[in-house]
Amino acid sequence: ADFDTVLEKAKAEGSVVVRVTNPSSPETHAALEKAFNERFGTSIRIEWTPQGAPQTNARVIAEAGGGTGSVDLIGLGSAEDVEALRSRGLVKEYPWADVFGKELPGIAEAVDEVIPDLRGATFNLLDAVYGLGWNTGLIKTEEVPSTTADLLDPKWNSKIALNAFFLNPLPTIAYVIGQDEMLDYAKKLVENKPILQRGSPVVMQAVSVGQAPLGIITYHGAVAAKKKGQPVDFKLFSDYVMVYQGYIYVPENAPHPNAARLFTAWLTTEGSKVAEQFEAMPRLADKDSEIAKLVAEAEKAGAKLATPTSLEEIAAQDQLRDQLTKLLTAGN
Amino acid sequence: MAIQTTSPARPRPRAASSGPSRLALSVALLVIACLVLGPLLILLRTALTPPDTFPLDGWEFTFDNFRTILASSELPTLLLNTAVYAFGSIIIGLVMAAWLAWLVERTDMPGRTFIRIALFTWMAVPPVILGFGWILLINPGNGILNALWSFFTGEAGPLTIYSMWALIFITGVSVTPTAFVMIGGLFRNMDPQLETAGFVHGGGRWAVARRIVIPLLMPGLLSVAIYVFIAVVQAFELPLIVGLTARIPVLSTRIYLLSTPDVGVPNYGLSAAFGILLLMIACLLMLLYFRVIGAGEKYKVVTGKAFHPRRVHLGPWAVPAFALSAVLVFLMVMPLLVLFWTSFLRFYELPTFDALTRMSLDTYREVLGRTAVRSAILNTVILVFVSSIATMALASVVSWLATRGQGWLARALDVMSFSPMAIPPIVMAMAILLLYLRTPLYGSVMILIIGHITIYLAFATRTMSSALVQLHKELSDAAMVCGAGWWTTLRRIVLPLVWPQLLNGWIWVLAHSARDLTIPLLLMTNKNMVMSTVMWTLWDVPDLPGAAALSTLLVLALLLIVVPIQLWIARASERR
Amino acid sequence: MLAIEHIEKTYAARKGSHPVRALRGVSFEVARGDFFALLGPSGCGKTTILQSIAGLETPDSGTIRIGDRPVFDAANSVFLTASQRMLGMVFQSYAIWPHMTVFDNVAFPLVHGRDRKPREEVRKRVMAALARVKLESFADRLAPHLSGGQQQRVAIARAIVHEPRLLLLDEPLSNLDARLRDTMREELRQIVKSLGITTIFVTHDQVEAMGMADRIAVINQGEIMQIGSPSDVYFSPRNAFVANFVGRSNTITGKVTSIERSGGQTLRRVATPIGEICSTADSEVKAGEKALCIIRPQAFSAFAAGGEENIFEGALTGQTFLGDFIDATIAVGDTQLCAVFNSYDKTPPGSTIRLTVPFDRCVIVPAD
Amino acid sequence: MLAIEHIEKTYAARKGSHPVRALRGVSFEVARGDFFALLGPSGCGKTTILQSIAGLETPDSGTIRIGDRPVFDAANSVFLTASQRMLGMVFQSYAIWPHMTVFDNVAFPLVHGRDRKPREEVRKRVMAALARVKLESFADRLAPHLSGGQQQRVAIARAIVHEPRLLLLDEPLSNLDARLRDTMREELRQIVKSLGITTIFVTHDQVEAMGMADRIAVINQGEIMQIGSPSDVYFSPRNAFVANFVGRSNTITGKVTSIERSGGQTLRRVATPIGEICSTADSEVKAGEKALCIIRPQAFSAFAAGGEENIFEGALTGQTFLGDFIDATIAVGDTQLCAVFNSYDKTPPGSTIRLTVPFDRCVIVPAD
Ligand SMILES: Nc1ncnc2c1ncn2[C@@H]1O[C@H](COP(=O)(O)OP(=O)(O)OP(=O)(O)O)[C@@H](O)[C@H]1O
Ligand SMILES: Nc1ncnc2c1ncn2[C@@H]1O[C@H](COP(=O)(O)OP(=O)(O)OP(=O)(O)O)[C@@H](O)[C@H]1O
Ligand SMILES: [Mg+2]
Ligand SMILES: [Mg+2]
Repeated sequence: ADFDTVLEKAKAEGSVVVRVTNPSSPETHAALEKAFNERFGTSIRIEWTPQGAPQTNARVIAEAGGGTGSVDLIGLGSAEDVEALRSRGLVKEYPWADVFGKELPGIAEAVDEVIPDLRGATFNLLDAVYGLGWNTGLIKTEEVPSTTADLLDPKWNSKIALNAFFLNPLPTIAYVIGQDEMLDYAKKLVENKPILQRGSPVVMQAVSVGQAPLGIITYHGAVAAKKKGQPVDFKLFSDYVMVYQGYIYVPENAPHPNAARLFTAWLTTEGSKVAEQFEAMPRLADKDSEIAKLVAEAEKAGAKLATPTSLEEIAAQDQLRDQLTKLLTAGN
Repeated sequence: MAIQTTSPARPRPRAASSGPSRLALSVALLVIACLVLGPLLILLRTALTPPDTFPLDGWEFTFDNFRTILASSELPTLLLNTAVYAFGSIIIGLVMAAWLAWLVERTDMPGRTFIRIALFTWMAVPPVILGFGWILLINPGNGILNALWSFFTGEAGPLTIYSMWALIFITGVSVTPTAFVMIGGLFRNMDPQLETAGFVHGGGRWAVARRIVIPLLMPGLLSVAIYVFIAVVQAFELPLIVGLTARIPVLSTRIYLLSTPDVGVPNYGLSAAFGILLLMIACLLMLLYFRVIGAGEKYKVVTGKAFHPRRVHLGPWAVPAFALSAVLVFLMVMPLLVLFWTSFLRFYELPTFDALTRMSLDTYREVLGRTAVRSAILNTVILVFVSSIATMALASVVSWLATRGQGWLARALDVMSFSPMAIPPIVMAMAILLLYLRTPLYGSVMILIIGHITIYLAFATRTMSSALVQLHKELSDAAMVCGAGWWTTLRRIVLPLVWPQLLNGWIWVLAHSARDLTIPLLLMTNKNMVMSTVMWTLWDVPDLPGAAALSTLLVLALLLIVVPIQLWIARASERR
Repeated sequence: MLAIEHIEKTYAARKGSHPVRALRGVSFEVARGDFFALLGPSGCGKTTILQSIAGLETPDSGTIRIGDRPVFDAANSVFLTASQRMLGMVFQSYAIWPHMTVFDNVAFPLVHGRDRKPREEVRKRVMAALARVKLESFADRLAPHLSGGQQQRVAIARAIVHEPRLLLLDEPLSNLDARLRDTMREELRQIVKSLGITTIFVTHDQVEAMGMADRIAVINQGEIMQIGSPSDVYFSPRNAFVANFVGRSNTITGKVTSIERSGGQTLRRVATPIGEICSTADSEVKAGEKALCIIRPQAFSAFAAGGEENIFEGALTGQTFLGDFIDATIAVGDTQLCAVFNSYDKTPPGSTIRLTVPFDRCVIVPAD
Repeated sequence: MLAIEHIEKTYAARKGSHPVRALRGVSFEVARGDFFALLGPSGCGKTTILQSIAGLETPDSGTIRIGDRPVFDAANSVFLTASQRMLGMVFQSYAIWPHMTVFDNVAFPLVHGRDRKPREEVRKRVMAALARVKLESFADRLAPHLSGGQQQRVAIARAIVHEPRLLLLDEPLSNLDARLRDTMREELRQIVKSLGITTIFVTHDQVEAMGMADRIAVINQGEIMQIGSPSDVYFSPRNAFVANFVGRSNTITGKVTSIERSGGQTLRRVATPIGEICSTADSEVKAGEKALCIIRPQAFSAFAAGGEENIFEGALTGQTFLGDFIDATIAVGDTQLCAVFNSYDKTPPGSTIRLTVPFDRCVIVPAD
């Protein structure tokens, strides 16, 4: 396949069904669609629907079983999400650089940003960089703890909002310190009676409305909140910088595969810049971005980057997660 | 006169029955089976698949999922918590609903219609969002009520949402409208002479309530208890946001967290296994129900003889009764008010005079400006009307056949229509996806409609059959003797007698269909977006004011339907 | 024991109907231990009166006293609830609780009423009450599995089991067969009399009212027409309504021509289409006024016994065999008179019949 | 028109109760246009028979034919539903629909039944039916806002409005006053006769049964005791039950001492505690057998008319005034005999009474 055939077919296909959680605002969506079509001289409709990768995956798998497909682009998923489809042959490696390299020079680099096991199958659209968020109305900046260990201080008893799904992103620490240590830490943390919320966005919300003065939140979430004027601030921990890559990927049963690939290639290279203008799309690979600088700074100060680097590593954490879930639902 | 003796061995003529014909029963059974059997089979199949695989992925079977659930060392704690939680909230819900229903349906309390309307208003708001309203109200940090308390006393507020009590109370309150719908109509139809006969013979209020009213309402009370029990045991929303932090884990949260992770493929098998266990409990409860209800004659309180509906004259108690009910209803509506407040802000702030100046309609403008919203409105309207009408129509026929028919066919009908209740929503959504994937329905609003009919059938049949059990057989017999067929009898005699019950049930299904997330979320395409999915996307960003504004709009839309209907019901009942 | 003063009740108008004035100033008193019957046509307000006494309807005005205590007083907003009034009642619709057995239904007043009894006592009393209504063997049957008459008897047993001070009976025997009704009538009267229970009894059956009641109130359209002992009401009806309602009557319109006093008796002569009718019964009708002559079918004696009698002659035009008697129609001139014959008498149709009525059996009431 | 053959019905045992054999092989036939009454004590199975005919209960065995068509046949599993049988029915519990107005209740069979009528026709017919039961002015009233008797009349109107071929009436007049009952009786009989509607009528009131029915079936405990014309049943009861149930009777136990034939008549002599009683009525009792002598209170004539008569003498021990007659008890030896006196007769208690009974008024039935 070469670029021109893809473009031609994409034009014929006419639309892309996109299921991604970020970018999320309608303005961003409109701007992206416009910029994309101007770039390639097409009139492809981008049908945005925000939906998490696990749900979309489930659906795509079911549809594949039934021989149909209705989704072109899935995101933002974790490595597991991509792997769930890849292991079923529903996401395959694609010669992105060969096809789009000429037209979109950044593509080869983008392909390589992904953990090695998944290269060619997916792109990293956004890095979820986690740090500590706090409600500026409830807590003074000086008082905000700075390490993950500080969270164990009884002072913060019942004051930290955390993700109920195995305390995400804290398990990433295990990549640095090992699972047993991590579990130990988690046990102590749970003793401190965190406020558990259903998912990271709600943790963000809990901090923002003052339900909890502290919480582990994402950088991009904090930026969006601040932009709206919410009393939230954000900083990285000085011991660990927890990062999850956010992937987008095109399933094999996509109804508009060419348009989807074209759009994906564009989005990960040029498109993300367009999106940046409307909302935070942090990528550590983008060394000039504010977050990249922040992380670099923290790393210089001794923080360790806690992020998975291979599928194997991730799979090894399954046990840990189950244990964490049981820890959270064990009662006292 | 030669009297021939009948030997007991001789087969009884079975065709003979004054109830609906076997044909009608069989057809109804077939329709229900079409709707229900598919999901049930998929549930069973899924429960037996290994973790990490997909329903229908392969032919490998395992009991691992059951083992995971049942072998956990914390199972006793989980079960105990679950039991306390479920029974606590059922009791609160039932008591509040019964109290309100009695006042509203059987007394001359002023403001009855207001109470009735208020009870329905917040039905259209998804529990996650309503639960967040509660968090904003009584979280120990800066809950509004706590803030108020410290404002006046200078001390930290005493309330905390993170406790068993709060969890039970909130859940109890959230099931109250459901319970109200199920038992309100029963009160209304009961022949007051039965009660007054108790008073005349010296029974006090309590004796009459305990020995006469409550036993006579048994079908309704049991129906609602069974329904609410399964619903509460299965629902994870409130236990998750309240119970987890409070360290009161219940079964549903654990299963939910284990089976529906943030990343990767959900563990359907585990959910389904949980569903199977629930289904078994549900069947047991239904058997219990049949045993208790047994001879339906016991509950036939709507008779065609000297039936004089009249209201209890509260006299001096009218005002206190209203005040108490209004307080109860206010308690229930409070989280909604908080959401209402939030919807006028750019982001949530404690209600202060200062914040008052920042109120605007921006959020509404923004929410309504979304392109998705517009098509979602139309889809939602289609979805909620079609599915609620279809559900109630099907449920009416089915429960009439089930209450009037005899033998196993009728019971099978009853159990079958209840069984979808036990299927966890994510499994149900998946089942519907798998079942209708290859049909032209897939991707359209129709598939959501079918999903909702399946889900809400349980509620609707429970509601309708407990109402229909009350009708004395002779009322429909009289119509049959006049030459009317069973359909005419149903339409002209039976349904009009339970009309308010039917309408209330209809509003309930309508509201729940508008707020349900699971089915639309998994089956969402660009063509069948509905309001609840839009709301979810707002919630997930998170955009609290946006979600609040959308909730408010949903509530207002629901009021547009509830108010005229309740006014009409009120007028119709004044005629009686 | 029971005093009702001027109660009024209007059922408010509802859509599609007018207000109904069910009671128009009803007053009466019942002495302790009396057996008082309310007799009146369908829809005259009997049930409404009973329900007002029981506290199940609220009259618009008036007072009701039970014992020395006002239980209802519209002017002073006194209202005792039904359960405070200590009554027994049989409802026209029975109001048997369908979810209970016969035994539980009957036991209710003893178990949950004001005057609770120990278990053994309850059992004894309930079985005694069931025996009185001949339902001992039905104690464990679920109430809806009874026939209509059996349900009615359960209602009776429930009303008497706790020996209430005031017993209200709304057509308690309407679904019983004649023989059972006879027995129940005796039973009821005997229980009530032996325990000194005051009883108000609503019935449409004059035989019942006559046979049981100490006093009868005849009601029409929410007003009391006459109160008196059974024979008062029967023999001296105050108006044509009472005469016709309590037993049947031949009502003959006429005009009082003269009033004569002779031998301590007052003799009224009335000119009627079938000839002059003389009456020595008490009456208030004045000479020259229009009047109705009331003669009961039973008042005729077929054979003249000599003495002061009106005599008519006519042809037998119709006969209906009604079991214990034959209902006969006799044409006297243009007027059809009604008489009863013994069932065993066989009189050929068309025969000429001579009807004799003693003067004191003709009652003269004002025409209105 | 209607033929019932050997139907049986046992209500299955439920928790805490035994099975109830409600019908034990009931058979009878009713000719087209006949007015047939079922008479029997409370709980004898009358309602069950009616419901079986209507198709609302399923007998365990037997057949029921309406017209030429079997509507129920246990052996061949034939069962027509109630709506296919084209009936009119008054339920013992009225079964008035509480959510409808009186008009709508009555209009139902015309609007939703087998034989639908145009609007105008419906209105006319309904109003006519309401007029027959004297409820024209209540047409727009909601059914529960009626008195008990009024509701019963609505039920009657509903049953006759569509002139069904078979009319089933379950105690249709039980809540009506005597006068209204008389009128309704006439009305009903007239409607039914003029339209040739076959009618089955359940009643506990023998006057009603006698006055209206062409034939009567007397039922006891699920079995038919006797079927016959009113006078058959009254004058020639086949057993003591019928004699006592249809009107009251004095039943005197004795033994037939001789049977003589004289002048085309059979004379039975029965030795009884109150002396020898002679009877010329038909009977099957043989000489030497135990027998019951049945004498109705009305059979006594106080004056000897000469001729063939049994004569008893006794003392008047009790009198109950029942309006149209006086119930008198006379002690003849140790036996209490019951007689009726005219209400206007005043007999002092204790007086000696001479009771005369013509031979043909004494019925002899086998003792059992
Ligand atoms: N559903 C039932 N279950 C059990 N027994 C019943 C049921 N219905 C009636 N019976 C019994 O069957 C017998 C006949 O009942 P049915 O109603 O036919 O009597 P009935 O002759 O109409 O009496 P009544 O004059 O009192 O109405 C009664 O003894 C009654 O107790
Ligand atoms: N709830 C009501 N609303 C309006 N009118 C009513 C209501 N109840 C009774 N009535 C009317 O009031 C009048 C008296 O009714 P009530 O029930 O006292 O009559 P009743 O004397 O008991 O008659 P019956 O012998 O037929 O039972 C009737 O004309 C009836 O139609
Ligand atoms: Mg009445
Ligand atoms: Mg009956």
